[in-house]
Amino acid sequence: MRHRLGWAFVIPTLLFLIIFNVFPLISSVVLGFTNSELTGGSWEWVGGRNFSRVFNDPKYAAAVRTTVLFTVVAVAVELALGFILALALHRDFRGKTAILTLLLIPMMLPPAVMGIYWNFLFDGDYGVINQVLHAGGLLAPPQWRTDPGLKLLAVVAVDVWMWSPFMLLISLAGLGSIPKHLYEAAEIDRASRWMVFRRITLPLCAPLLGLAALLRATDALKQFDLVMAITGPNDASTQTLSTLLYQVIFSNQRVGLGAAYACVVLVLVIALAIGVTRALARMRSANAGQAV
Amino acid sequence: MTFLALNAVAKTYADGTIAVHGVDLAVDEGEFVVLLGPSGCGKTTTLRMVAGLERATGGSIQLAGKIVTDLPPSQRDVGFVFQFYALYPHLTVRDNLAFPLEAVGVPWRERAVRVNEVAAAVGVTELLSALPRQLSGGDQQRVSLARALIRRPRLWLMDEPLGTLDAAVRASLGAFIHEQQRRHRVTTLFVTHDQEEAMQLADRVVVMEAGRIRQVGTPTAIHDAPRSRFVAHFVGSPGMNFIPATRTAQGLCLADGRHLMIHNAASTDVLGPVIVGVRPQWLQVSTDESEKVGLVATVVLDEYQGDHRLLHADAEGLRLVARIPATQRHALGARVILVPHAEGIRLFDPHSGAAL
Amino acid sequence: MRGCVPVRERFHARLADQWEYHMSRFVLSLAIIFSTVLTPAFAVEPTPAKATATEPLTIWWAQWAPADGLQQIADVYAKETGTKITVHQIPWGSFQDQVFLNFGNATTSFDIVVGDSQWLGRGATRGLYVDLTSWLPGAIDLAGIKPQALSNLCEYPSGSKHYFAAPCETDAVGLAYRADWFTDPAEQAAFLARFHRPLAVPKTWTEFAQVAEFFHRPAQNRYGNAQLTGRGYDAMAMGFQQVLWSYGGSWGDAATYAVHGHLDTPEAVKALEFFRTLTTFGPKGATNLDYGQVLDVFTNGSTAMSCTYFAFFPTIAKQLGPKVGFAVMPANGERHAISLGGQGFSVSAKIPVPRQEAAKKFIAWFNTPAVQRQWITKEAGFTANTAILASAEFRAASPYNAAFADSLDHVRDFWNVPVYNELLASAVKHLGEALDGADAQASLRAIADEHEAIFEDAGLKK
Amino acid sequence: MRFLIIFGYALLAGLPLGWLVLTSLKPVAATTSTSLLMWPGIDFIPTLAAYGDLFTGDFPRYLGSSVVIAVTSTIATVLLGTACAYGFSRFPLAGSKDWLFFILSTRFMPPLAVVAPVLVMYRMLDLPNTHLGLIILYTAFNLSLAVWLMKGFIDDIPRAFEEAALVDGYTRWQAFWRVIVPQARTGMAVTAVFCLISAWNEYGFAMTLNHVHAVTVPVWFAGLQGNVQGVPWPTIAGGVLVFVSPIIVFTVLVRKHLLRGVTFGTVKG
Repeated sequence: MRHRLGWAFVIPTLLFLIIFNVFPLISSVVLGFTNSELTGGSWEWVGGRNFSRVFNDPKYAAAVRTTVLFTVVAVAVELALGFILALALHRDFRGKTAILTLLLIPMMLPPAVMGIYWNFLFDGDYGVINQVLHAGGLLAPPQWRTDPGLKLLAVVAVDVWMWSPFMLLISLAGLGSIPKHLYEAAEIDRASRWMVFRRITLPLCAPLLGLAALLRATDALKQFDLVMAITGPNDASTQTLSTLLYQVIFSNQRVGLGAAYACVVLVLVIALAIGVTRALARMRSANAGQAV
Repeated sequence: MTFLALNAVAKTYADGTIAVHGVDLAVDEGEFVVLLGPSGCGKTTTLRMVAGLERATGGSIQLAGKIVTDLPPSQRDVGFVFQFYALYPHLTVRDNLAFPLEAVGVPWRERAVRVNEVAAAVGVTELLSALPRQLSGGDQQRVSLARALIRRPRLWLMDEPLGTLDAAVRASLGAFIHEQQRRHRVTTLFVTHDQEEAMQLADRVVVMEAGRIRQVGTPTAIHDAPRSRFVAHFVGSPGMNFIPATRTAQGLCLADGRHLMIHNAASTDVLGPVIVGVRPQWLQVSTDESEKVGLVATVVLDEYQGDHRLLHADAEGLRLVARIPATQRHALGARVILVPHAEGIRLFDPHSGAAL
Repeated sequence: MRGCVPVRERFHARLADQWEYHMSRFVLSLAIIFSTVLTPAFAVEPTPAKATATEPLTIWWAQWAPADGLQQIADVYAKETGTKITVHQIPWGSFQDQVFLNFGNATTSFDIVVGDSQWLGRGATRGLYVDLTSWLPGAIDLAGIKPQALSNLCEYPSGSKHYFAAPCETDAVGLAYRADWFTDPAEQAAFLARFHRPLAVPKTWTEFAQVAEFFHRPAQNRYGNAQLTGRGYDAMAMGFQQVLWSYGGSWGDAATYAVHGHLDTPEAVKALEFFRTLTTFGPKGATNLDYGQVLDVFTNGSTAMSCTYFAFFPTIAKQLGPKVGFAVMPANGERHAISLGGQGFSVSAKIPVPRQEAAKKFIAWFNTPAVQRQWITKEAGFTANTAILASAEFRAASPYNAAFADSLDHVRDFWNVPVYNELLASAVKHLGEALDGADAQASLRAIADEHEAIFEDAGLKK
Repeated sequence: MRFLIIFGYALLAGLPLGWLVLTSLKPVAATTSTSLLMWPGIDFIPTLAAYGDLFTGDFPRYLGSSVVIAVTSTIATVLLGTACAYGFSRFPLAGSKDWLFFILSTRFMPPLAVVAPVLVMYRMLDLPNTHLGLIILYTAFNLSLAVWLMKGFIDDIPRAFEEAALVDGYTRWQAFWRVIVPQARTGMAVTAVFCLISAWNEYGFAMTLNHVHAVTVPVWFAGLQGNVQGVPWPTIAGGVLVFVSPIIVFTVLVRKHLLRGVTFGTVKG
């Protein structure tokens, strides 16, 4: 009786998610075996041809490389920067709340829109970044939007601007959760500041930082908005999995082939998602333990 | 020989609250000194100033002949045992014990040897590979003690190390600390709010109240010769009974005309109002209505304690506690006469509370 | 149960005092939000109308000046016939994606699309465009239309006389140059001293490169030239292919769909290397300039020459006035090839037949000589009408009209097969890599490989 | 040193936002000038023309679409999510852990990986280019966040409150509506803000499913960037400011709960 009532509370949500999440997932697999096109019309079964194309496609391998490179670099820089900022912001001072709130704003902003704006800042000709660099004495400032070595870096830079605050926020929580008396004990034990950092601060923050990195990584693997805004979907040095999917499905109008690509992407994402959900569950139970 | 000297050590916090008002204290080498007092009396702050975890805002601290007032904890050669253990939660017991050695650069091999030594001494050898959260509270405090021991500091500082443990563990661990201290002859400053613990462990007890030292002395002296009403009440369980009286040539006279005590000899002491202090064990309970000396009171509560009883009685608004043999029974509401033993009577000034 | 009493009290207090108050405020604020927001949001949405002759038509085109002109012409039509026509403009960057996304719906949101020439194959073979083969010759005087424009903009396959579009905007790439710099005596003297010939508007690519190099002075914030190199849609392909053809390469054999031997020949490699050299005489970011940016760097006065579509020239002329001159794109010896631009009217096959008929009526009207004469007066309204193009009146009407009329004889186009979009994406991507520094031959070979695979996959390759 | 790091970063991170304000006040020509124009009044004449263009143009319509879609989906998400979180928080449902994992995992789906089948499905249901289409998708997308966040908040509400109500004769359902929902108001507000921001900022689905009607602001901005006749940067800058200002306000409002929001309610800040 009680249980039936409990199910009544959760079933609308579960149904909703099954219809609009699970069903598309399954149909994605089905679509992957067809040659259907964006413009509709007739389609036929093509067996595993789409899938074999995905695996033989150098574009796909390149997109995987770009996506992974982007994710690793962006998350690492964000983590380091966020943690350093958290160390600086950890102690109380006047106006801390205000400045912290200010620092956190970029992560709440719409990436698609801010990407367009950053594109404006990056412009080699009239962009303010290069104007400042030029005024600062750099005669040939870097070409953020056209130099193949810098294009991905430009996307990383905007991602870092947007998401370092996220790492800052989580790092602050990590630092705040370390009991003060551990630092006192270490002081009594004559540990140097470096040893305190290496043996106490870092390892005790590690679980939260790991969680933060995982959460960001799942986001970064989906990177789409910024790349679309800064270089467009069809640039060899910035094509990520998501923009490749866009290219195949919308520009090339090959829905069936795109679905096959999507399936392969999904396998990767689901593997990662499982890791993240596990980590979150661990965090939740660890926190519950602390509360008791 | 004085090993630790506190000279007018004071602490005023940034917000103006004064935690410690100029404390003077001299501790001899190898001595076990307990700082005793109610919470908020400044005893922990004093201890933390000795450790260097808190900066003294006045006075000076001398340790082994050296002024250490402004030195960081790492340069004072002290061991500190925290109330909440302060074990590093992500390190095993072994790594926790090795931590202070690692910090001062003791080579790896020697670390292992010393960790094993100290673990054996403290009795945590089987726990070396465990993480702190897998241990009981008592074991955690044992490890914490071992960690304070391992570097062989010349001064042990303990901040209510037994405060969070349950009674049985508390007693055995208390004895253990005592034994370790005696064996290593480490000078020890120990903070507690539990007067029994203080009596049990201390060579000397320092009673503190409101940021000041009220009395320093051996446990016996503190118990038997309290120098103030505060000390008299705080030490002993339950604390001393206080009865307002007037001292006349005949003895101690109560408001209702009865006497608490009749002098047999002429006294040259100052006469006038006093506060009479009597510990519960020095109060005899009599049902003999003809008794001329003593307070008339009504029994309000009888607490059975196993080997004795604590009889609470009300004498016209004055609540008194007497310790009586377990066999002696009194009905609630019964009229009794509480007769103090002459030997147990202490007199205090009604205004300053100082012993007379 | 001891704890229950205060809890219950609090609970009842909450119920009595706050619950209804908060609930009513919540509902009220919701109502306000929705009433202020829904009104504009839904009011402006066009409502799909029923199929009657006089109901309004919708045309989709890219967002640029010619579309404004078309709207003005359409307003004239509305006055004459009572059929209201709305030209909906979509930014170039997403024009293609939006049109084909919309074609996937059961009914399209537009009746007519002014579709890019490359789209013809897709529109024709996927049943998206109405087949105009039987209607067009009777409705429009085809003999009076420039044959290059007709075959490239209206027929699929080109030259087959199967029509899937009617002429709308005819366009080609042209050369805009800073006349004031070219006529500056000091510049002329310096140029003569350096290259031993007088400074003049380049007629060949070699001359073009010399002039570009000559004017390229980054320290003075002055640059030689701007080419179409954007990666968004087709700019890169349009910019490069004219050099490719002029140097003797090509995208492939239109009969056999062989690409190797056409696109990866030494001539083609030379063309790409030359194209890359041109970008080194360009403004910052010259290796990635989309249509808008090519326009920007020229109109802001920093670049000597810019190669882009005539459709943008009215904007240039307006902003730079007499400082600017216009010419036909350079040739390379005998070879002279210019990228075709422009779009034709195609009727959506996914609208009811009466609406299709109404759409055709407008298209026929638009192509009458009288309307064409109005059309050329609109900003960037370019016609394919041979008589008008040849008239002295047209050639003199603007500083760029003569060059436009002369350019049409040399226009060629990218593939317009159904899989053109994949070919385009592949080409743009690898050409981009080459401009970014990759080996030209490797890039061309990669395109050739991918193009042949795409043809093979599409069943076109013979 | 500390302050150098903090203020150095704040300056670097804040400058783009400052430049945004400046850009919105510039005349169009000044935005593509190749020299550094920094000081209003000296380097350029500040003007509000961009805002004028913005509000006389199509922007209000796109903003309206964004508001309708974000607000409606947020309300739906919070209601569904709260009920679901309550169910999982208070009833020992079979496999509840697995269900919660399933719910969470939907959050990690890349939009572009499911957009093709969604498009196909939507075409069957006639949902492309409608407000409803995006409302449904955003609701589905944000539900996981709502369920996890709300579960954290509801777990914090003592059961005694409902038990008191049940003892007083309320049904479970009434107890939920009249005890839990009011108690969880803060949580619902915080959840709503996160869902709202997420829906407000979304681009992938919005661009591919709604390109004709019900176009949201990010899609419109992206289109402006593809303008071949010069990008109207002051208008974009002004529009961006107008578009992100509610987000900035909300960020300030929920700053205490930000940590909870970004960690799905697992870490309580």
